[in-house]
Amino acid sequence: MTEMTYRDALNAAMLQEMDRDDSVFLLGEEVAEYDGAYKVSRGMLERYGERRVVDAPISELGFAGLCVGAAMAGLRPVCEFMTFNFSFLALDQVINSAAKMLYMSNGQIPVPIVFRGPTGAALQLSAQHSQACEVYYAHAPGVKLVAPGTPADAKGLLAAAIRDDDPVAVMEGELLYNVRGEVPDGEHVVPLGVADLKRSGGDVSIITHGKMIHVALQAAGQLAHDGIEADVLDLRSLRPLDVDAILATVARTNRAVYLEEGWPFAGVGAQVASLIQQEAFDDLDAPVARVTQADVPMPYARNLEQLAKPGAKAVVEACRKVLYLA
Amino acid sequence: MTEMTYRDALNAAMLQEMDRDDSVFLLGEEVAEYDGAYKVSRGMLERYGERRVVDAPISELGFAGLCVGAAMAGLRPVCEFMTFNFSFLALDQVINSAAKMLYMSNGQIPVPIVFRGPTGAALQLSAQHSQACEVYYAHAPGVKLVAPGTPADAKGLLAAAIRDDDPVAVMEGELLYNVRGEVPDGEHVVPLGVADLKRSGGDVSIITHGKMIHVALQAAGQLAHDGIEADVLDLRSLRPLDVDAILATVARTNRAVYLEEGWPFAGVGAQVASLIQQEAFDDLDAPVARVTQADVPMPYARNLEQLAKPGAKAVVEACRKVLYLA
Amino acid sequence: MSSARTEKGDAPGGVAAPAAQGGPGKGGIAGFSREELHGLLAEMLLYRRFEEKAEEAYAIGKIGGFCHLHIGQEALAAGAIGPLRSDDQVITAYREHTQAIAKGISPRAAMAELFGRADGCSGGRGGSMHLFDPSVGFYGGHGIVGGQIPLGAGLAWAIRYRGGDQICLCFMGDAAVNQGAFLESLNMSAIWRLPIIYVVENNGYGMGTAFPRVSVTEVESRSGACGIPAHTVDGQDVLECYRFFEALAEEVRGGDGPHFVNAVTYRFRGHSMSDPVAGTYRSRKEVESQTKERDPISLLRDRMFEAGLLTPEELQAHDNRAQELCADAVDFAGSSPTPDPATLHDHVYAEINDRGRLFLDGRDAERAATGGAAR
Amino acid sequence: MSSARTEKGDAPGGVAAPAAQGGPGKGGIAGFSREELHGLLAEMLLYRRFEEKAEEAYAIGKIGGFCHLHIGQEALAAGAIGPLRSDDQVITAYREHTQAIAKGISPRAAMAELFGRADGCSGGRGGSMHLFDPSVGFYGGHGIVGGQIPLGAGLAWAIRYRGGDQICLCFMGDAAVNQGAFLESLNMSAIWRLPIIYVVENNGYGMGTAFPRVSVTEVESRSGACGIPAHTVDGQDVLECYRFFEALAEEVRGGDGPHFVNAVTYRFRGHSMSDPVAGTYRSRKEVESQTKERDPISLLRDRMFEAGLLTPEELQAHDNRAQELCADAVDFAGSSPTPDPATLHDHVYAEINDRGRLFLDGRDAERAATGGAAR
Ligand SMILES: Cc1ncc(C[n+]2csc(CCOP(=O)(O)OP(=O)(O)O)c2C)c(N)n1
Ligand SMILES: Cc1ncc(C[n+]2csc(CCOP(=O)(O)OP(=O)(O)O)c2C)c(N)n1
Ligand SMILES: [Mg+2]
Ligand SMILES: [Mg+2]
Repeated sequence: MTEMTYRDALNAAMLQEMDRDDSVFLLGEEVAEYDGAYKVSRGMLERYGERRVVDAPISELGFAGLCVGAAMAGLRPVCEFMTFNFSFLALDQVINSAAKMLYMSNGQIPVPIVFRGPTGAALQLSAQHSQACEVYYAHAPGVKLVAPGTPADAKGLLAAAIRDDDPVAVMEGELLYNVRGEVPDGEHVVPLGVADLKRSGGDVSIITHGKMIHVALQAAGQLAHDGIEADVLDLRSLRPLDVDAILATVARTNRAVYLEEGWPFAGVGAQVASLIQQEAFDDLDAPVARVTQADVPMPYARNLEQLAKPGAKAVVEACRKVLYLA
Repeated sequence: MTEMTYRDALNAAMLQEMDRDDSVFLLGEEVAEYDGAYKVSRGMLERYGERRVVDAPISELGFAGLCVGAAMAGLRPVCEFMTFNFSFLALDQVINSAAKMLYMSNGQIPVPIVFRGPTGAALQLSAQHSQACEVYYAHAPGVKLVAPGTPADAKGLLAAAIRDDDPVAVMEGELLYNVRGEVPDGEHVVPLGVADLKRSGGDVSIITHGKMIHVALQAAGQLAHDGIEADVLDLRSLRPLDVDAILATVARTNRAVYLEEGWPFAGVGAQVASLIQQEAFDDLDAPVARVTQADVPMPYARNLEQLAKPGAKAVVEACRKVLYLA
Repeated sequence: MSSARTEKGDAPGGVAAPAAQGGPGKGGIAGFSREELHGLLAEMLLYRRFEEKAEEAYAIGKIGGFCHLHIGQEALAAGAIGPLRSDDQVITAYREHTQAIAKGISPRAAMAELFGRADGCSGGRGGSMHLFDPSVGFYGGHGIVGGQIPLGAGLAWAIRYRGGDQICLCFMGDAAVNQGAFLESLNMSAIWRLPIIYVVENNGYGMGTAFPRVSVTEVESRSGACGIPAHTVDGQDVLECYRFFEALAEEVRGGDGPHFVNAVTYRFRGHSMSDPVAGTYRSRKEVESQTKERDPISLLRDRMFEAGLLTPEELQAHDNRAQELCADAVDFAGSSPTPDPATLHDHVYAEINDRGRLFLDGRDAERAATGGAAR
Repeated sequence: MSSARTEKGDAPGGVAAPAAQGGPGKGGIAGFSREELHGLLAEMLLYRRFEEKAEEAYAIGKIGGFCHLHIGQEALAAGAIGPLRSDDQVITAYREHTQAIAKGISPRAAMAELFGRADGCSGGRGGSMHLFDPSVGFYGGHGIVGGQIPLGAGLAWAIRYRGGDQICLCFMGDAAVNQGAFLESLNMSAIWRLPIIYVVENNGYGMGTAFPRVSVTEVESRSGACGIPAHTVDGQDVLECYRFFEALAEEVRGGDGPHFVNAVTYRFRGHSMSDPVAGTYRSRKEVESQTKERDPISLLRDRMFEAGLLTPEELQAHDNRAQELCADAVDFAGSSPTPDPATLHDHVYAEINDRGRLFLDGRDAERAATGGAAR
């Protein structure tokens, strides 16, 4: 184990995979000479050269499509979006090419590509730069999606994503890049589709993914002061979805809150709530509650932004509500 | 009342609105000289001339953005996507410009635009041409979304969408264009946000939208043979969402099935199921069931396509299941 | 020449298309030997008959969905793909039946795909717009206008990345040059000097829109902005096309970077089977004069007649062979089984993990309940 | 000249910038009168001081998020926007503070927006990248590279649709010409002959990427593909810019269709406040020589000195005035209230219908429960 930042853990995963497989390359805006807009690819140009670490023009649709094409030919591109906000421009290639290619070709053309970059809000970046993009990717069959919340998961999930033969979106968090944590040395791969119980409580289940696990843990800490012990289940992977783990925590607590950074309408929490009530109806002592971003584009002003973002307080309230303590 | 096709009803709505307001214009691929790929704009070029009925190059991102810009300047564009499948290319302008502009500008710049065209599958058009696109639009605050299922609603909802000062996506159905029905003569406007109980039963609620209402009614007919009377609630509008109507039918039947054309992960049905269990938990005698497209890209082969599409049989089964008859 | 078919076609027999003989044999035209000329004629006849069979089958409901015929544009399939190596790559839009055949997909596998059958080159999942066979270097068949352009750049990227000497040929329609993906892809190809030839099959229309209505410049002026050399060829003259692409392919193979070709052609049918051949957007007269005067097959045939290199009997023999092959393809397609319903969820994902649910439609849950593996 | 500010600025006072006097007064330079020259100098000083204040405020956390300074590029705000009519329209990217001020947003309203305050020109909702005031013809402030390009075409479309004689000026960075939206928008502008001038503020870099690394052609060669005339101007020479845009605006206003301008400039600071001024992508030496030799303010100042049209005292007076205005703007911003939390859901929608729930976060339900209207 070594303590390192989430940023360095992602870097370590790319090094791990690029060292072992020459077909892996990194392409995106500013990833090479500039070491990445968020320095995730620091040192990679020097290590692998221009052939494998490539600065792209600001052409999201084009370079995402180019990477998909390279993957169709059997390479394993890691396509970095400076942030997923910009990937709306590329969504046609993600959905219509990457996600559907294997199926349309009857299994002849796998697309082993990784799309990665930060999703969701950082600090005061305003509406166009602060959007959680999970739903736009997870809705379509053919894409897998992971959202690591810790340095260890960042390394392990990105490595697994690169090795996977399907398109995998790896959604990171700008505000996570500086978070430090213990990361296993040497080869570290976290299989897709396995949730992680980040805290074991038993009174109520806070289910979440990505950077929100930190908010969930904070809320759980606050609840503990009042003698309420929460499970915090980090899905880590949205597709495949670890349904067994979801059902297990709900079976134990009979109460669930889904916390996510994104908007409510047809959010990830809608899917999870729909699934829980479908498959664990009799386990539920209260409706599944949801905590999301306010249903507004992200405002710039600090006070409004804080209000719009889902915070520990809202999670605590939701937990109390499903415990009928509110 | 006049009997007409859904196609002609849409045409009538555009005529109604373009006659009364010079700031309304229609722009899209093949809408003018060719009368529309699906002939929805038949005769409009002749009636309004090239200024107001405009053939666009195949540049979805560009022409959607151009229409948004025109709306920022106070015009009321009707921006036709030949099908919404192609609008993935334009999604950046829909989400990052149209949906967020009013908010970012603090209310100074409304974007009174309509995006319209068919969504979802027709017959054997294969994966890239057969996708239900509702979620990609409804997820983002700032956009409204309607999905008319009948000729009368097509006229009334499109008219309301054009008059609305916000971006409204009007999602039609290629397979609906030839459907005939009674349409009110003269000015006809159906307010957004008002669901319509297309069938009143009382035993179970089938909730749906768009072209799936016909499948729902078919299923309800089959259920009636077995003495089961279903409510069929047509949401018509996904944003605003008529929550009162949803809760009312569930309060009456205590059992709900959401039927949609799209994929399951974070689909519209996930949102509605999540909402019902949240707000009508105690009304529910069974978990809300969902019927969706199979979680696969749409296959071409007729037999596979039939299997992938949600049909009356699956709806009947889901209804029986929530009635504990299966 | 036309080596793709004889090398890679798995149709029974295959058109007799002898390999290029390098330079004009005696009695040839414009440097093509008699055998080469016959080969090209036979190829184009095959394409024509194939499309006519598709047209028939569509009319009686054997083929569904959208079906875009290449009739009138065959010289580009024969003349641009013909000179390629079997390990070169082709990617294109949805008007691709004959291009797929030219690259080596058998008429049988192509027709079975149009019929939506299990023996189709995409197992019946793709249909007319999505023919695939990477084993012969054919990468589809794409339905989003312009969508294949960045993908083509990616195929070329992979060639360069691996240090290969293959090239990628990326077709598009004239209307596709107005898609942003066009600019982005050409620019990337230029800065990275990718081994790719972009070919616009400039048939003058995108559906019902004449090109000059959506562009004030000519097609050939579109690539210069990115620094990619442009060329214009007569897309109805298969001999011109063949020699041109043969030479250009070698230049690009040799490291000359991307090139752009405006191939002037004409669409003899409606945009798709559901669209009229003529209408407000183009006159019947225009179509008639084009089909009469600019049919690539007639043009070659007449030149061969004039040069005394073709007899009516030989022509008939080629046509009979083409018709046989296509009739056989239809028979094959008609008797191929429909895809197994149990495979509905196959090939959504290549890798099925041990844990977690990939499908949210209840399929995984069902499998688990019935005792199968999680999936 | 610089009429935008004096006509529309609501800052107390405003820079003394007399209206253009049409032709060279005696003692002018290159056809500009003494008053005009002083007006331009004063404007540019204002822009510079404004950005420096923003820089300071950012450093102490008064401004958050991304903040992209225009320092070094001021001649384009003064020289391209200055000649516009007040009812002409400007739209641009995120490096837009000085452009907003040039078009008539007061330094107060701009600074308050950077501070995220209620009196900001976007009510504190937009921030640095999203300044708006349609009442002065300023349509933002857009954060997606290239996103404003089709929007600008739409503004121009609306002008033409209504038969107006305004024009739209659409700015972008050099890196934006690689976005597909660029091609699509230029092409549409050309076919519909829209009254728009596209201006590339070619500062040589997109973040840390030098333009030649992402293009094999020069910026000015990008519009020809769509048939739009291209021009190159020295973006550091405010006089050249002013005369050029003055003339071009009238041509476009007169129905000449779209034009494209490559304005060569330089970014004196890092890409945004969080980025280094120099680094692996450009040398400190390069930056130093540019700031020393190509500062648009120094260039004008020195010419005026040389021509005897400016005294050190006058310069100081202009600068004092600029500093006063900016200090006032900072004071104003600092004392403006933060936005009212109760307005969080305001302006998501313009029209609130009578029925149905627009917000799915419980807000509507809450309102209903507390007895308010559905919303
Ligand atoms: C992005 C997108 N927009 C629209 C369509 C509908 N469409 C299919 S083909 C076509 C015309 C394309 O014309 P062109 O590129 O010239 O090719 P051709 O059909 O002439 O071979 C259109 C508009 C589509 N498939 N994709
Ligand atoms: C679509 C998109 N991709 C990436 C970014 C991140 N980004 C912001 S500015 C920028 C560089 C733009 O450079 P240029 O257009 O030359 O403008 P300049 O900053 O030099 O004024 C990048 C890559 C973005 N905002 N939008
Ligand atoms: Mg064409
Ligand atoms: Mg720049």
